[in-house]
Amino acid sequence: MTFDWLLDATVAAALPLVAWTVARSVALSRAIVLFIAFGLLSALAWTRLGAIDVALVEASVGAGLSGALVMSALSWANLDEATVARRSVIARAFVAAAIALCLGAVLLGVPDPSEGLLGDVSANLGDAGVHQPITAVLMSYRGYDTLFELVVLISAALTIGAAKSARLEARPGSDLLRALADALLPLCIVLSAYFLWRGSNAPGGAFQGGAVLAGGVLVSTLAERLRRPRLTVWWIRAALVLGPASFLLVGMPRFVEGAPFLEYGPQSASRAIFAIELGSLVTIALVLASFFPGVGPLETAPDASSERTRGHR
Amino acid sequence: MSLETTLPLLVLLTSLVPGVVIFFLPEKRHGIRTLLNVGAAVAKLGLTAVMAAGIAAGHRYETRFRFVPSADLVLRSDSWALMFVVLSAMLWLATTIYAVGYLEGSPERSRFFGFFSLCVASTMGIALAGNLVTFFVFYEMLTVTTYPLVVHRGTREALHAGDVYLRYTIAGGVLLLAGIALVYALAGHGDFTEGGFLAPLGERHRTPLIVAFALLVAGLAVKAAIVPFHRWLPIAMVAPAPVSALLHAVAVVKAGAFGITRVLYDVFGLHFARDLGVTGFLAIAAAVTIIYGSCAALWQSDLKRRLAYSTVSQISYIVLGMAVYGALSTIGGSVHLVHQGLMKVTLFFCAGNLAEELGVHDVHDLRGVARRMPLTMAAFTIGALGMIGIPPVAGFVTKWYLGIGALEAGEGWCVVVLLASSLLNAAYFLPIVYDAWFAEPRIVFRDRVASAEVRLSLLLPTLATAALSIGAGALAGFSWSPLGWAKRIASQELRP
Amino acid sequence: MSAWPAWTVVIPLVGAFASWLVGRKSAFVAIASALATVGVTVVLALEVHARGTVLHRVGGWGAPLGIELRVDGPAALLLVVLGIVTALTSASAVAHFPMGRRRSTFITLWLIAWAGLNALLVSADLFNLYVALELITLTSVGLISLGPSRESIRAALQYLLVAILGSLGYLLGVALVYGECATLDVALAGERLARGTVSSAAFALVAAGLSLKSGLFPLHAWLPSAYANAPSPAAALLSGVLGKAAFVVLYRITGETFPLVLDAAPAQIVGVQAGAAIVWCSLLALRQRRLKMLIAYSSLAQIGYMFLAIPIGTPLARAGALYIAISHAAASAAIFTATGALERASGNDSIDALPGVAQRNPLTFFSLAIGGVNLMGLPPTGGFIAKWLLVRAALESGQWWWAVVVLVGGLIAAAYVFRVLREAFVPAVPLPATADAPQLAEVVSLLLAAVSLLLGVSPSWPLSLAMQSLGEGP
Amino acid sequence: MSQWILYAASAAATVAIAGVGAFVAVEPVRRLLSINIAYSGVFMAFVALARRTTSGEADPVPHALVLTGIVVSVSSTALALSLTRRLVRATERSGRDSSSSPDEREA
Repeated sequence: MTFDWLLDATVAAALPLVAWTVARSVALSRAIVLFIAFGLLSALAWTRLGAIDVALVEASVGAGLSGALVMSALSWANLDEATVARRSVIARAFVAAAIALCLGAVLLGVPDPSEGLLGDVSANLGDAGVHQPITAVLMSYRGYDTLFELVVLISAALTIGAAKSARLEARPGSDLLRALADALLPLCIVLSAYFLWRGSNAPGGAFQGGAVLAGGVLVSTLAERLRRPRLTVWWIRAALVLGPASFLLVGMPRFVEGAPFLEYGPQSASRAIFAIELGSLVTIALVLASFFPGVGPLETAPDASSERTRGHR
Repeated sequence: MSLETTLPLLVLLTSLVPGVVIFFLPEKRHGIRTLLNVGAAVAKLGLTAVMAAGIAAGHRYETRFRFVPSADLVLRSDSWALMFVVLSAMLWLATTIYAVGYLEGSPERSRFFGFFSLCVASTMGIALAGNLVTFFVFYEMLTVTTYPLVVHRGTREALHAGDVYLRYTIAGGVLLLAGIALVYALAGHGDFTEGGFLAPLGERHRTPLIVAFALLVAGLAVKAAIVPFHRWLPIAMVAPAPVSALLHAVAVVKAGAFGITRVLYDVFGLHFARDLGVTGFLAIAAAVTIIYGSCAALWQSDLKRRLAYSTVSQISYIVLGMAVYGALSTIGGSVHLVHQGLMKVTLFFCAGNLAEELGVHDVHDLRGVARRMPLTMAAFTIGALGMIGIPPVAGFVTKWYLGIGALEAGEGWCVVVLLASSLLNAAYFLPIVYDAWFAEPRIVFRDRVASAEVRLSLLLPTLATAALSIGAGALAGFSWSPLGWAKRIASQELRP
Repeated sequence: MSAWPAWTVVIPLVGAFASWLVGRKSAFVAIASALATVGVTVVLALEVHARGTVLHRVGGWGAPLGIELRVDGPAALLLVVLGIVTALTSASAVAHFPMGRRRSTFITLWLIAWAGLNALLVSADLFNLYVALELITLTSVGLISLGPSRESIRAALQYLLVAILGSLGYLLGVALVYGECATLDVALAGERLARGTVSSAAFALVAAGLSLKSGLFPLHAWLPSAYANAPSPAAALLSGVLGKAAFVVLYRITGETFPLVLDAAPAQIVGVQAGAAIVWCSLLALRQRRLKMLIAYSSLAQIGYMFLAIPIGTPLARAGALYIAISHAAASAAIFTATGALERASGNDSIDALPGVAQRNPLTFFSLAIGGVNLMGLPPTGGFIAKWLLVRAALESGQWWWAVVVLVGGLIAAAYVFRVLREAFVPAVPLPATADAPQLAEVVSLLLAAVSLLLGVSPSWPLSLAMQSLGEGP
Repeated sequence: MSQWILYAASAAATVAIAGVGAFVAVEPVRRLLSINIAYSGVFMAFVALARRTTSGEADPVPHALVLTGIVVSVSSTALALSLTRRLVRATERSGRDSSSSPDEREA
């Protein structure tokens, strides 16, 4: 018990400290590494709080993907600009402390204990079509939110893709990477399928699966084992919107008949949710992969650099 | 959809619709534009005649739309509205014909006539407004639609005049809006009621009511050009003559004076306003304006500026008449609404004729001009005599009623003001008239090109309004004359 | 339970995907889905007008477990008017973007943004509102980044960073509300929230986040460059429609979730911010040399008018704020579309360059003028109705100083609007015959100006919707 | 002291520090880092609040909200980085040849 408490206290204290160091680091590279460390630390905190799903997504998407994205910024960010205002440290610390105190006081002023919506969630699990409460919330009770979340992803991808994607500056393309990719992609596919299947009764689901798949796609594209898909191909575009489209397609027949929007029906609920998760997984994987410059499927024109590297090889 | 409910709207639409249509007409379609303008003006005159006959026969006309909470958009014709409407309709016809001639060959006429019509439509709305909100809607529309007319020429001077005009009128509009909102907040409505509707609130809300009165009257005083809000009027003189005529005789300054009338009689009620102790201030402001305007006019050598200061002074006759308690001065004030319009429009037409035909702007250049343009100067003489108050021109009737009204109310000082103003009027008008007829020309006038002394489209409206100025005075005894109508109004408003 | 609220979201979303799949020839899909969406919103508004608040339980769960869509009178009014403005504005995009990738990206983003907006308007769930807000933010950023210059990208980035910072505050407030009352439903939370520290703090966080997102004084400096550097159709959409999203959320939750907090200090702080925004941003507008910057600052001042509903707090004030939102939507979209058209004709949007171009394109300038009159709050535009309601509400609630602020704001607005309008009367060297504004944009801006006029001339139907949830409707 | 209180306090401190950092930061990437950390703090608050149950089983709704929130914030992070990158490249390009307008080629 004391060990648990000590661990919790350490993690809880470390988080704001790391946050402070990130803000205070002079070198951007250092700030970025600390940022990734923060992500992993918070994943740890979430496992401690019993939020395994969240920890998984944070580790893969939050710390992992965001971290990688920010890391890639190091290759082009203008490091000279990275300045930290030195003078106002004390003032900032003071302001931050004041805000932290107020926020903390308010946060701790909420009623304790409180069941939240735990009871409602469990009571309706039978109708939801899945046994895992979080998947039930994500796909059934609040599936509407998830639909929009996918649309958010897609619109980000759309805007990123609207600018002609530039080539990645340093392209490894080594044999080692290709070998790694060959081994990794099937593994990722299997792993993501596993996450997806597991999601209905244990932590896991489309997001974790999608993140893993995105990683596989990413490595393979980098290693040029996977052709860069073009947006001019209609089925690539279709695959990108498969997630929200499957929400709409699955939800539509009963909605047209007069049932509420996104009501799947008690019999077909679990099948419907699985179909939606499958579609979402494709969308998530493609979109997440597309976030990386020069990798994603949002290349519209043949890129001069790929010819160059191929020739080099 | 009977005539009772649509007639006020039709009166409004006869200038609103042509205004909008004209904007979309190509610049070169002179024929259609003129036809539309004159046709609409004639149609409006016809409709107002129908309305006048109907009201004389005891009908009530009212158009009502749902608008904002506790304030409908109401257009209705009571006696006062009718007086203003008939005046505007008549002068619109005259001014339109005049403007068609005056602006012949100048650019941007679609824009000019479009805004001209909208301006008249706004005036109609002001006249027919049945509550404060409706009044304000059209009052502000008037501000916006007259601006393009003031800056029409686009010169640096015109743009400056436009800026000054806006600064005053928009600020005035803001004060007015504040006052109106205050009235609604206090009373819950703002429907014009004969004898006013605020009196029951007098006990509890004395101070807010005085504030509301001050805001309302200050806002309206800007357009009525009461000192110290008068400065825009002489500067706005740079506009083309028909615009000045419209601004001075019917639209803008009248809107202000008419608004003050409405506030005094139909919102506060003259009796209650006197109890609040606010009419005295208004009367003093009006008196100061009368004297100030007349004095300032003496020093102007530009004819239009002299006329402008004369307007400043004359409009306050209306306000003075309204502010002094008693039926006779109410009659004097309201009849001057019409009389001043007729006389001043005549004078501005004459100034326009002189400028257009001879290029003369300075009063000193007018010596001997009557030989070259006798009809124009005859009209000018009629207008000038009327302004001084010499019978049988209409101005005399006004001054007579104002004078005996002041005596009746025991406000003898007003008579002194009126006499002093008349002397000053004489001092700045008579020399012009005398020199024009009897002095030797100082400059060489251009030769006559057409058969008449000036284009007929300019001359005929001038003569017509001059004739009306005499008619209104000479035939004042009839019940359908402006005076007769004003008596009718006074008997309704000041019913014991 | 009615299906229409869900349809208002589904149709533009399906349209967005369809146009995305169709690719280059997406204009037809766009027109079809725009017409269908406007049609559905009108049907929905009629239903709300006839029967009162319309409810849809997504997934059939209902609050507090699921998400409810509830459309009351104000939401229905916003759905219709903002929908019409959105549809019209996007039509001018066809004139602005040549056929190609930018156009199809614009169309897809625009339809997604519309879906997000409708989702925001119909949603009665605090977290769903957050997701919808973020959807609108991301699509707005996408629309800005379609602009022509590096400045557009800089503006888009700045917009994004500030907007997500604002969402952060909102989300933290939502966390507090959920922690306090274990529900995310706006009305249910309102019933369970007691007056106290937690509810005040939650309101303060939510209000701070949303006012940051709206660009309320003093954190407004980031917004004008976004409006000024976005492509004109996007600028019209942003300042007219999408920029109001955060305010709409605040409007809804102050009514339903935080009615108790309204007379407390946070509401008065918002009021001071709003008043300062009206005066200060109007003054800044007066100083601009570029037309688009001027309108951008004036939009910020108009945001201030809307936020005045919070300190005044009466039903009349709320109706007035709503009316500002819809009339300004039409007016600023008209102005931005007209400006875009004039800019096309003259090559830049400097106020000094206006004289020549205004005389060549009188109708475009005419719609600009009507939009300007709306900004001043003068009749016969919707701006006057809104100003009247606000001034009257301020006086009736005894807080006359807000009335003074509104009126002073109107005065400054008149100063900067006429600074632009007077240029049309300055005689100028005639421009070459090619300097005509695109006709489509001209028509669109006229139609938008007509919407603003219509709102000013016939306000009774919109007002009856606006005041419906407040028990003053039919 | 129960576990959720520890983490809630930690969340408050994180949000405050990172929020101030985000406000003060000048450079976009740094601001982005701070904003991301602040979001993590908010998510932490949600997850901590979910832990107040008596049974020991956490309330799943905040967890689901956080999952959604993470994905949304990754989207905006990616978008922000992409924009920053375009900006840096455009600046470099216009630095190289000031004659051509930066993004013309993208049109």
